[in-house]
Amino acid sequence: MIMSENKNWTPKIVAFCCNWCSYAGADLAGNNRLEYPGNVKIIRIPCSCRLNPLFILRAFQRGADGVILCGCHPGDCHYSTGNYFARRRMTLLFSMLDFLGIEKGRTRVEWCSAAEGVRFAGIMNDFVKQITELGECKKLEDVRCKTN
Amino acid sequence: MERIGVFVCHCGTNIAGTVDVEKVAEELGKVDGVVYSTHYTYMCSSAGQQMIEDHIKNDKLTGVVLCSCSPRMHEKTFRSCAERAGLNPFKVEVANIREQTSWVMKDMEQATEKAIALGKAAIAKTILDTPLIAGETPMTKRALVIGGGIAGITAALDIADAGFPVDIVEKDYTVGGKMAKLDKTFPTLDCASCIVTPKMTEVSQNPNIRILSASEVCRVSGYIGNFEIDIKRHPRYVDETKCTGCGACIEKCPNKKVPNSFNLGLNNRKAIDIPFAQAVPKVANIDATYCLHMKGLANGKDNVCGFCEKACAAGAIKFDQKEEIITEKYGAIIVATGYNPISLEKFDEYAYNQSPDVVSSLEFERLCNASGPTNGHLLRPSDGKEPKTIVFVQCVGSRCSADSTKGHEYCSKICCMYTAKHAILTRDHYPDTNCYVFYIDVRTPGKLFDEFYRRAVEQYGVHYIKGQVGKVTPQSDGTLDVQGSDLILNKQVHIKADMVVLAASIEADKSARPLATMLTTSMDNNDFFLEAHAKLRPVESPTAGIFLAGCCQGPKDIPETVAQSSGAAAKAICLLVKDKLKNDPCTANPDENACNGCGQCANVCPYGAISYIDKDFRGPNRTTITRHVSQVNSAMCHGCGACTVACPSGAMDLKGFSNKQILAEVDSVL
Amino acid sequence: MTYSYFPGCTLKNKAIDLDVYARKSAEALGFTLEEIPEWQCCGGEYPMAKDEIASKLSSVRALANARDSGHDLVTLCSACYNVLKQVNNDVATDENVAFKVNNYLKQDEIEYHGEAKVVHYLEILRDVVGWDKVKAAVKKPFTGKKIGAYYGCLLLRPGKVLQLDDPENPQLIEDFIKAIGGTPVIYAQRNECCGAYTMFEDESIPKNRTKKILSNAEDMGADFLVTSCPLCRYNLIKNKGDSKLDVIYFTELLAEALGLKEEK
Amino acid sequence: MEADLTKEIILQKSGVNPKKCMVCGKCSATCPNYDAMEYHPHQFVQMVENGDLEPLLQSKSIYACLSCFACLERCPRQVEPAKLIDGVRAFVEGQRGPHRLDPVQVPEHLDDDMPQQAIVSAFRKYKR
Repeated sequence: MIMSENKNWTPKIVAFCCNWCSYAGADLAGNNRLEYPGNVKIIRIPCSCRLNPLFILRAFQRGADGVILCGCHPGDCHYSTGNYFARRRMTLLFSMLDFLGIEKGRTRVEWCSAAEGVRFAGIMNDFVKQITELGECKKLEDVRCKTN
Repeated sequence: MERIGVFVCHCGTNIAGTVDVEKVAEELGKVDGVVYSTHYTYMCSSAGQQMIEDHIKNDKLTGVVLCSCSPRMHEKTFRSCAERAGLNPFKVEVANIREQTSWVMKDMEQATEKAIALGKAAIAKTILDTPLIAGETPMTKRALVIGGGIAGITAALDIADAGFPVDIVEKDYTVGGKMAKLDKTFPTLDCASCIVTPKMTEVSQNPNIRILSASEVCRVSGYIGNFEIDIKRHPRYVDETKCTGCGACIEKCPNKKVPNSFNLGLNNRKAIDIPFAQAVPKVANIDATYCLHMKGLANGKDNVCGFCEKACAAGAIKFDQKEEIITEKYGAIIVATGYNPISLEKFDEYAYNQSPDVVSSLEFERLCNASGPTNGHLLRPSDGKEPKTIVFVQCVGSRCSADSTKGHEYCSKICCMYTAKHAILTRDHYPDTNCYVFYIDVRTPGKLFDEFYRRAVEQYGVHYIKGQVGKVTPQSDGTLDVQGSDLILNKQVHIKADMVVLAASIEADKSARPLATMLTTSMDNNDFFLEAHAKLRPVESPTAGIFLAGCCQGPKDIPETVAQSSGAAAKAICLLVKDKLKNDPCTANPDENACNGCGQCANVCPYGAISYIDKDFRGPNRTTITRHVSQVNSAMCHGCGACTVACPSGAMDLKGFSNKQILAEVDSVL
Repeated sequence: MTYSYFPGCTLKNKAIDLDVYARKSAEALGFTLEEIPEWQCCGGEYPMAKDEIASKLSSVRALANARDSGHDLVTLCSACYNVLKQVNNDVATDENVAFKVNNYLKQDEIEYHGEAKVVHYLEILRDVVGWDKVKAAVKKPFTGKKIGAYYGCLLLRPGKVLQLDDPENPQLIEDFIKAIGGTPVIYAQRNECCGAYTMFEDESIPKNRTKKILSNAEDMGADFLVTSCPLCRYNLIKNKGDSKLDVIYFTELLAEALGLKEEK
Repeated sequence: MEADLTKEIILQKSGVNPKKCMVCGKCSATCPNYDAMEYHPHQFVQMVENGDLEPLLQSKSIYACLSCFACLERCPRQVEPAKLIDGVRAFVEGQRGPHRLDPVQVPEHLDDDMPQQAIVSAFRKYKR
């Protein structure tokens, strides 16, 4: 386990949530006042298949420590097949990231329905814990991306 | 230069209790492009909305960012508020600082930090927002129903009742479908003809409905509201407009040896015939492969037979009728292509090919039907004698494993019930005929269904045997040795039967897959049409403007079919009442200059919204270059964005969620 | 057209008719059967257990031999056909079996991965010669004879592997009967097992099975039966009891129809 | 030997997954030698799945299978009961000391017309 030298360090996490299931699941977590850390910043996309792998690379370049994609459960996609595309694309991307030295634990795909507030908060707590244990991610950080 | 206004909502204490709203407004006010930033107790209140409107006007805002509750809650509210103030509604973004910030945290410092980050992301996105205008497409106020069974009939009647013209395309010579062939219906045992034929008549008399029988859809173009369909009208060699259905021609026709497809080949018809007495349209048709005159014509003789032509007082016989293609425009399409029983060729352990007394359930239905080949007397096809022992076999071709080469994986749903019906009817009319039913499970979920099955056992004394039939051996005396297993008694049994009735699996009509390809709509592995959402949109196909009714979507019984058909009709009516269709402007948008026409985007599009055109571009030195480029039909696009990621050249983008916008959001939250 | 030929244990001995008439008819119909060298018995019964490797080796050797000769491997006996084709399928589709088999074969410096094609003699008549050509070559047709095809179990099943014909509604031997001028009699028990494998275990089993098959065929009006399996033929004749039905190899009928029988 | 291990060996040998069985009884309906068996094809599948193996290992039913593949062909779920019965038989033969069919017993079964095939296959079925 790598512990950060910076005592005040907390992980930076980007969560991409599809509009129909997981974003609504996140709202439900809020409605039920289920806590998860503020490190998680949610970005709304219409469907998990909208997630261009470049967005994830950009997040790591900007200094994110973990990126998670949440979509509808397989078979429940609002657009029928979007989450299947997302799953395949992410499988490829994650193995490439692993090759680049970004640990597999820093990226994740989760399915979460609009009714699964508890699950959403659980996933986020777990993911934040996992990233905290993995420590800071500097491998892809690129100052050029941070200054513009 | 963008001029953004930021409005931070307290939501009473819901937000302000955890988030330092004052600080959020202050920090966001410093962001480049923000010209005004404030906070207020309730932004969604009329006072709050008025405040936003005023600032849009007074500060000449080009974009508005709300830091408030979830966009799923009030995005619409604030967008219409902006529209009232003359700002394009798509220049409004909402940062979710309630459900996803104040409500999931207790620490004020952290919550404030997160609220600021989300606010910055929303600002970054708003700056890159382009004003979007929802496009409009005109609506063709006419519906097409493909298939004229009970599903198609019900849907057509409902749509016609709402005042819209409907065309029914039916590939058979009459509407009515499978239901018109049935004898009785479960669990009420009311006569199928008595309930379906009045519906058929209604269809034929409704001024809003046109029946195109002996016809098939052969080309589809267009999209929701504006489908253009080519319909192939097969020749029936009888002028539909002149034929009165009197039947004089049939009487005179000398060729009696034509397999009667309406009776599933159980008896013969004449070369010219009307499918059955209540057929709609009640028009004769000539089977060209059997008609003596037509065969003569093929051999260069035009003087053979021709008795029908002479007999027809209306002059309706048209030996020279040709196939014809008509093109029509429709706003909505209802698919109701129905089902067929699986071919029993491959299941010859039941000796279906060896003995005429081994029949499918649908054939049994005809044998019981008063308009069938035996006039409703249950007689064996081989020798016309009353059967004394009948064995029913369930699940023939249903519930097979996925790697099976013969059958289908699904349960056909209706066989348990119609077999109970067949056994009850048999025992009711012929009390000394024994009925045995071999079953794997008896599946009777439905109103009064299990009661019906129990009645077969308890009141009518039908013998239910838990097990299957392994071999049927026809004997020379006309009986059938049925070898089966009785799993409860742990015995192999042999039943000397007079008839065996096979509950053949339901399968999608063969025309369904080519039709789905034409309609660019999805199918499952079993060739059943896929619904847009299994639970919430069960009567719509994923392709806009196409609706599903009946067994084309999966096995179902008559009440379910009728319910789904009315549902599909209601959905179609919702569409047809509109004069214009407003589209969601957040659709995919290809950059023609960057597109290389590779086809990846069309491959992943679930809606068939992407097509390609050859377009001229200006090349160097005043040349013209023709390139193959992608085009998105915004009326069909649902805005999922699958294509944007598939595009290798980055030419495809999504309005409202563009690559630049999402990247800007990523940059701002980190 | 030349084929590699695997006669099998019985055809050189007790079922010599099946072999001799097949060769004669083949020549008359324009193809040659070339017996593969040093063939060993296929084992008579397909070893179903996944870990029975050694008992598949003799089949694999014959298959490798046929592959090296460059011809398809023809069999006449239903059992040989069944065993060779199933073993061939195992080696071609089951990596584990292929690995272990090739381990054994290393000693003989052979490597085999299911490249050979196994065909039945009847398949050649159907797919290569064609029934029309057979019909044209017939000199003494079996006109008026009602002949029942007895497929038994080994020629058709498992259908997924053998793919010779529809296992429940086969037409192959019926078409053969039509080609030699006879009238095929369809009877349901034609593709049910005669039980001969259990003759050492319990003699009543093959007896009962035979009775069922013959009485069904007789009941449906057959004058005699035709088969390609020596074991079925032996069993059906031995246990026929008071049935009048004779059981004849298909090659014998073919030779007779082609007018070659006397030349034996 | 532990019942679990025996079950595992039999499943491995046969390559059969008895969980695929939907208990329709088609195998037992189709079996041409049903009456000669104490335990029937569908029971083999269920008993192996339940680990109820001892009765099967003791039963003569394992030699009553004709290897005719009828159940295997007609099973709608592709369970292939024949392979399972043969798996049990092969297991029993593997555990047995002497051969079930002693070569010295063979001549008493022979007659002039018996094809070699019969003897060869008998040895295959009853050997170790």
